[in-house]
Amino acid sequence: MEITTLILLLPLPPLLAFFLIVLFTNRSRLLSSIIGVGAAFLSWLGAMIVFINALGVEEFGKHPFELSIPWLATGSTTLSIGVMIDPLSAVVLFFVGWTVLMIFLYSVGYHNFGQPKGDHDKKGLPPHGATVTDEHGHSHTVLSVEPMYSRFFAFIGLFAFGMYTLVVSNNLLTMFVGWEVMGLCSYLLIGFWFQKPSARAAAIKAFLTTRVGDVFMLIGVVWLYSLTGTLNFREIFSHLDKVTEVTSLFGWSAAAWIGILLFIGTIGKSAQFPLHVWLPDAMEGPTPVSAMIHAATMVSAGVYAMIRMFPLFESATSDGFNPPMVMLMVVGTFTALFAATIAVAQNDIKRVLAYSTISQLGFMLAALGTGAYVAATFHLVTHAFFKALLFLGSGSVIHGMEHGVLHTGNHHVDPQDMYNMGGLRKKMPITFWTFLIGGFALAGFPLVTAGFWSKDEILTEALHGGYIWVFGILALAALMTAFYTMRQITLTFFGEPRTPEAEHAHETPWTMTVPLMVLSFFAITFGWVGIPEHFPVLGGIPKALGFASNWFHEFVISSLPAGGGGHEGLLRLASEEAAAAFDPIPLITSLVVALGGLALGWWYYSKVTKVEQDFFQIKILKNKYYIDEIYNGSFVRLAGWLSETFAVFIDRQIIDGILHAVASTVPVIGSFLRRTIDAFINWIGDKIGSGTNSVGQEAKILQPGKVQQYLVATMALVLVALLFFITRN
Amino acid sequence: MIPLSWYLIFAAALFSLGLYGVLARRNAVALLMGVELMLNAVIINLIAFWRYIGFAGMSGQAFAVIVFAVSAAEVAVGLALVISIYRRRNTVVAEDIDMLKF
Amino acid sequence: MEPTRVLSLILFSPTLVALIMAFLPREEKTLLRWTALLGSLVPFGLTVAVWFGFDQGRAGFQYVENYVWYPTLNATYHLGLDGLSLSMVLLTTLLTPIAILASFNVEDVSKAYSVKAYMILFLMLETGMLGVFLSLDLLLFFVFWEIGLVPMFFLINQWGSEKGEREVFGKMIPARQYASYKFMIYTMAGSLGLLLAIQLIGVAANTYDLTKLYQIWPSMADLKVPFGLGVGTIKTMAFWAFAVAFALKVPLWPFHTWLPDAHTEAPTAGSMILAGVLLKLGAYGFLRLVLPLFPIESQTYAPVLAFLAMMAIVFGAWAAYGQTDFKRLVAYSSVNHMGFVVLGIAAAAAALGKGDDAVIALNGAVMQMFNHGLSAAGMFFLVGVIYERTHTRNLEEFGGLFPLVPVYGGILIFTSMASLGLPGLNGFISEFLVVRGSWPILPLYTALSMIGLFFTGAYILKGIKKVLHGPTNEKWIGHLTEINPREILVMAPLMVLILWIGVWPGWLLNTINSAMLMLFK
Amino acid sequence: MDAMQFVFLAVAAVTLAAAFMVVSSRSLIHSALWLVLALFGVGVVYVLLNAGFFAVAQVLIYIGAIAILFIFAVMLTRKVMQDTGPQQNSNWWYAALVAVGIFASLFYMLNAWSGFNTPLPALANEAGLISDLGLAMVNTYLLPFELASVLLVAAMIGAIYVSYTKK
Repeated sequence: MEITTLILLLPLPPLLAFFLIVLFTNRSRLLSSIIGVGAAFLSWLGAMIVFINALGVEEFGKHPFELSIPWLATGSTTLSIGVMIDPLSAVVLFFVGWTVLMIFLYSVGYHNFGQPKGDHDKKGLPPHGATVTDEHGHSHTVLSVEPMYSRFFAFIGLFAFGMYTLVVSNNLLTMFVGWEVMGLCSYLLIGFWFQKPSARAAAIKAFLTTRVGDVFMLIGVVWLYSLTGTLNFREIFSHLDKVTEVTSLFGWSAAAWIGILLFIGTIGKSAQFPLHVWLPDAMEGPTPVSAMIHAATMVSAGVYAMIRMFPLFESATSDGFNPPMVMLMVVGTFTALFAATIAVAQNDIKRVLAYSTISQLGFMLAALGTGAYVAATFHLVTHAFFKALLFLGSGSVIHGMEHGVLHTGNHHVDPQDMYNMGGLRKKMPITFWTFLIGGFALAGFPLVTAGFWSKDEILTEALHGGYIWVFGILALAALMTAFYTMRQITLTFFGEPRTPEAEHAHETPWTMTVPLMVLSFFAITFGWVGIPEHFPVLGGIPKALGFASNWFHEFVISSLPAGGGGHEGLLRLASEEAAAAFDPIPLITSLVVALGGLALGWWYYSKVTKVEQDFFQIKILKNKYYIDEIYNGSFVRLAGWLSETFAVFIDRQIIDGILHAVASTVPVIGSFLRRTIDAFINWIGDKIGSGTNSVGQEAKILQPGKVQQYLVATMALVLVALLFFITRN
Repeated sequence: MIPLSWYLIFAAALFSLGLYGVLARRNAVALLMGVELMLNAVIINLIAFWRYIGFAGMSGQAFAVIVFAVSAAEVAVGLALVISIYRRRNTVVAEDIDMLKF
Repeated sequence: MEPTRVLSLILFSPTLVALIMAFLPREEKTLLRWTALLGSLVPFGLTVAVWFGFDQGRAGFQYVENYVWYPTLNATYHLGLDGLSLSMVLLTTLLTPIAILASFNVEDVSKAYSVKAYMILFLMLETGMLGVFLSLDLLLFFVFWEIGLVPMFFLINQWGSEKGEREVFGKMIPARQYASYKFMIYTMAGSLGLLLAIQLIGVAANTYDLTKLYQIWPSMADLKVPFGLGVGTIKTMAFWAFAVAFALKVPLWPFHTWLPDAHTEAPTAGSMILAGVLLKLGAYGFLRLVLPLFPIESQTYAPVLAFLAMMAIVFGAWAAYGQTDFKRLVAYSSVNHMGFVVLGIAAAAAALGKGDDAVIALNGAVMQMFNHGLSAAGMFFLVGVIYERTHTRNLEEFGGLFPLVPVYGGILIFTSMASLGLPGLNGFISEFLVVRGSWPILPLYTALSMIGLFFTGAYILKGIKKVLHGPTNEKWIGHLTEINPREILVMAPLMVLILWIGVWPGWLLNTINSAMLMLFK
Repeated sequence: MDAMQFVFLAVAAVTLAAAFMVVSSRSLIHSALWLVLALFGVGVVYVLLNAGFFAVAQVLIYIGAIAILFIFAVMLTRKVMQDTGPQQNSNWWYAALVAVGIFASLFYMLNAWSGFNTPLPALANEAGLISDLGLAMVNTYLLPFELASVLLVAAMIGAIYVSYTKK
């Protein structure tokens, strides 16, 4: 099989699984999960084959795997779509393959496969647990299987299809298709427990908030298409002059505006300020979904799209000013700090991670804004691994806690509140160790974890680019990251159990712990492929072992069409990045913020046992700077007024009012005519009518109704006619 | 040697007798018999003309066949109507069937 | 050589079936329904045959039939197909059997307005609609244009929803009566100008034949002008007469208020055909008559059209979002979606014959016509399905029905997503093409239309939220039954096409594209 | 007066007499029987005119079917129409006048026609007459012939429908 055919087939197994489950196997839990996980496995297998093949190609960036087919007839031209794997998409494919497979496997355990059916479980609500009686006659409550188990696998199958499509696309259009399919899936999955009003609202919020961005992105795509006549990435990048030469509003080039429009799409999808509000609410969905949305797929997709379109951003420079890049940098940097501050004050274990994700995505975008193409990619990949790990780990914790809740039967205890936990390290050792690895990776624990290497690279690049303020803010954000991570770990796993539920928590089944272990492997090792060449001691190890030093950098950078577009900026960037020499300042900063933050967190929260003692329960942070309230008060209410009052008023009162007024003149005219002219005409008509009537009355005697009389008359007439003819001759 | 005139006069006489039957009989069935006589007169005319004038072609006979069919149809429908009226109104007197009067 | 009378056969076979049905007894409802269904499959089969026999590469009209009709007026019975009309004919002949199948549960409302009458009216309606798409003669076009109104009037007036009243002139009248009169009178008012303009053209050019008019009329410089008006003025007036008539039908803001009433009050299948095909007549009129006959005027007034289209998109979406009546919500979505059609047409008008942008916009517009036909028909049907079971359309009275009717829910979400324009389903292709085509030509209006695109998402999700999601409304438990096989059979072809066009639009788009290239390049 | 003329005159006299009885007989059954005789006489006239097919058809269709039909009809409707009452309606007298007048004027008109006394042309080939008719029926006069059959079917259905009583 041609490798391009394989790439083309990559997204299909999950899609097929979706249709199979929806149409045929939705009644069988076993079959559905086998199909779902099997499809994820097939795609994973394909992804790995493609990835390994990609590693074997010399100068892969210049000769990517690509396949195009004509799709849409557009006037005299045709729009082609197709698939492409270049170094960038290869590494993305790598982490997507792994995380997706792990999330699928994890879902089997998370949704309690093999457990009994709950007595009162309803479709559209989380399972409440089932009462079982063991062989000794004791009845107790255990976790019950998710009532919509099969449907879940169908949905995440479609989700995986969306992500694979997005990654393997060679053009913006199919990328947008994957992007939107994921949007739909996130809507369906966040609203998975749709009977909960909060889940329903969160689903709609997610879809609509991202749609704000999508609408702008659509304009960006369309504009790009109309200027270059193609949506194929490589073709766009070789025709960038067509975009940069056009001047638009404010004298900025079209490239700048298109970049900004596309970036607004990413703001929505990757939950950057000010469109970040949907992501924390998206925690209403089941945990594997959160992992899907946050790590493996959706939010990564936004950043991936930005990295993908990087040459376009780069080309937007005019007079030394690059509007979209600056916007990337400002929004990213601000979001990184902004979200980190909120994360500190959250008590819901998943919400902390949600804000952490927003913050980390801000890191990537800021990095991209400073031109650190590889650093952003690197952080994207490592973040995907450790954030998936953390989400799945938190799901495991919640699952363990739910076990405790069922045991005590006290359903008022929120199994997601960290202040209800504590001391879980003994109850759930595997979860603890893997969560610790993920947390340390997120905090950037030096040397060992992947997060350290990628974050360090971002800081280095920021400093090198001369953006001191970016460097400073990001460093502060990194400090807070380490702090709230340690806060989370401490509150959850250390100390003594603060509730009886935590005391009865339980380790989760192997289908959940195995993915945790696999992901923690990558959360550590994946950082090692990107150790900078000039890093003291460690930088030389790969070379000594016979590998390319800083392999990741060399591999990914070749995705950029260096010289291909003939654009100086790119050339400068590529050479500069390669030559980034070692600088101790960022390294020391990373060390300080990571270790300092972790230490601070440990020092402070090992003493805190009650929520009242927590200094960081600051009202404004806890309420997320009241942004939801502001939006509800302004945009949502405005939309409601516009639609429910204004539009309906215009239709019903103004337009229909005019219509009715016009229509009402007709009866007026009509009745006037009826009284005047019609009266006269009627008089004549009546006379004619009555005259006819009286004549008829007289003449009716001629109509006896007897056939033979008629016939006699007829024949008499015939006779007369005959006689007439006779006499005429 | 019979001249054409004989046949024509014969037919005219038959026709007039039939006509009288149609015009004068009270019973609807008898009325239909009169119609039959008239139709027969017509057929005699057609065949006579064919024999004497249009002998080369078959038009006369063809027309006669059509008239046969028409008369058969007429009798069938006519008698059916008579029976039907008889069932509903219990009469076969043509004069009594005068619902169409003013 | 192509068979020459196949178009007449397509056009009149529904009428023939209706004639046959006129002789069937009124009591045999099952027989009547099946006769109508099988009869309406005949034109569909013929259309599919024509589709495969159609030569995309050939310029001009195919399967042409041309006979003299009124020699004194120079009016002809002239039928013909190109890619544009072919796709619309396919849509019509496809939707009619589906709508008839959807109305298998219609019952007699009175002795005169029986199932028999219903089915006959439906078939007559099909002939009317097909006639508009097939005729190549202005007078013939007008005749069929008006014929379509009559059956629809009776369908709404007699089989419309039973509940609801509207206050007019201080009196309360049944809502379906209000809606049917509004529909009829409003459209007739628009047709008046159309008829006058057609007469004017016919008298001036001494022919009603479109193929000839395409050559003569746009460049005609000396008219026998009454009242000493200039040629330009007359042409502008004729242009507006055409445009208003078609805008009413599309419907374009602010002529749209008949639509929510008519759609809401019409019987389910009636709404399906109204939204699916009747609205397309207006857009088709723009494409077939306005753009080719009035290229200069179209270009001059394209911004006005674009403005109105933008208003239709935005206000349609807002108004849809503001509804509490499920069917009204879907009805306003038609205003919203058809706005995109007109936006594409306006963009093409502004840049007619100047490169690919206009052609792409037109492609998008025609695709949108087809796609909206599928998804709106599906949506109306689904609303009908739930209305029939619950006897309410009020969104507040539903809620959490998904666990009760999972299959229905899945189908509803699927169709809603098509309507929302989810990539991978048909709506996206056409919206993308329209936006792609109009952005370089009319950037401001396109950008403002995006507000409407956003609210499209909002109202669709509102519909799903209120019907399927949320806590289950206890009163429907045990009363709400799942969608039945016949209803699934109605939706199946629509859903297959929605997905098929979304994934592989080429089979349809190539035909449209080549037609647009020939017509407007 | 040759033999043929004699035969003709005899037959005509019988036929006309029978026809007269048809329209004047008080008993309808008698009328019907007289009708049979009259029709038979007409059949003989066909023979004289060398139209053998029609003679046969006359016997088969008129006498065999139609006349029998009449007899049935008469029997079915006997109850209300006894032979006792007047069989002619009140204006039979005008009817007679009209009939006689028509006959007279017809006779007068025919007399004025030049071809009135056309002599009998010789028969060219007697054998082919019926087959000629058959060929003409399926060639030249196919359409009228088919129409006649349609008419008969329609009449049959109509007759059944009209006389059918719903239970």
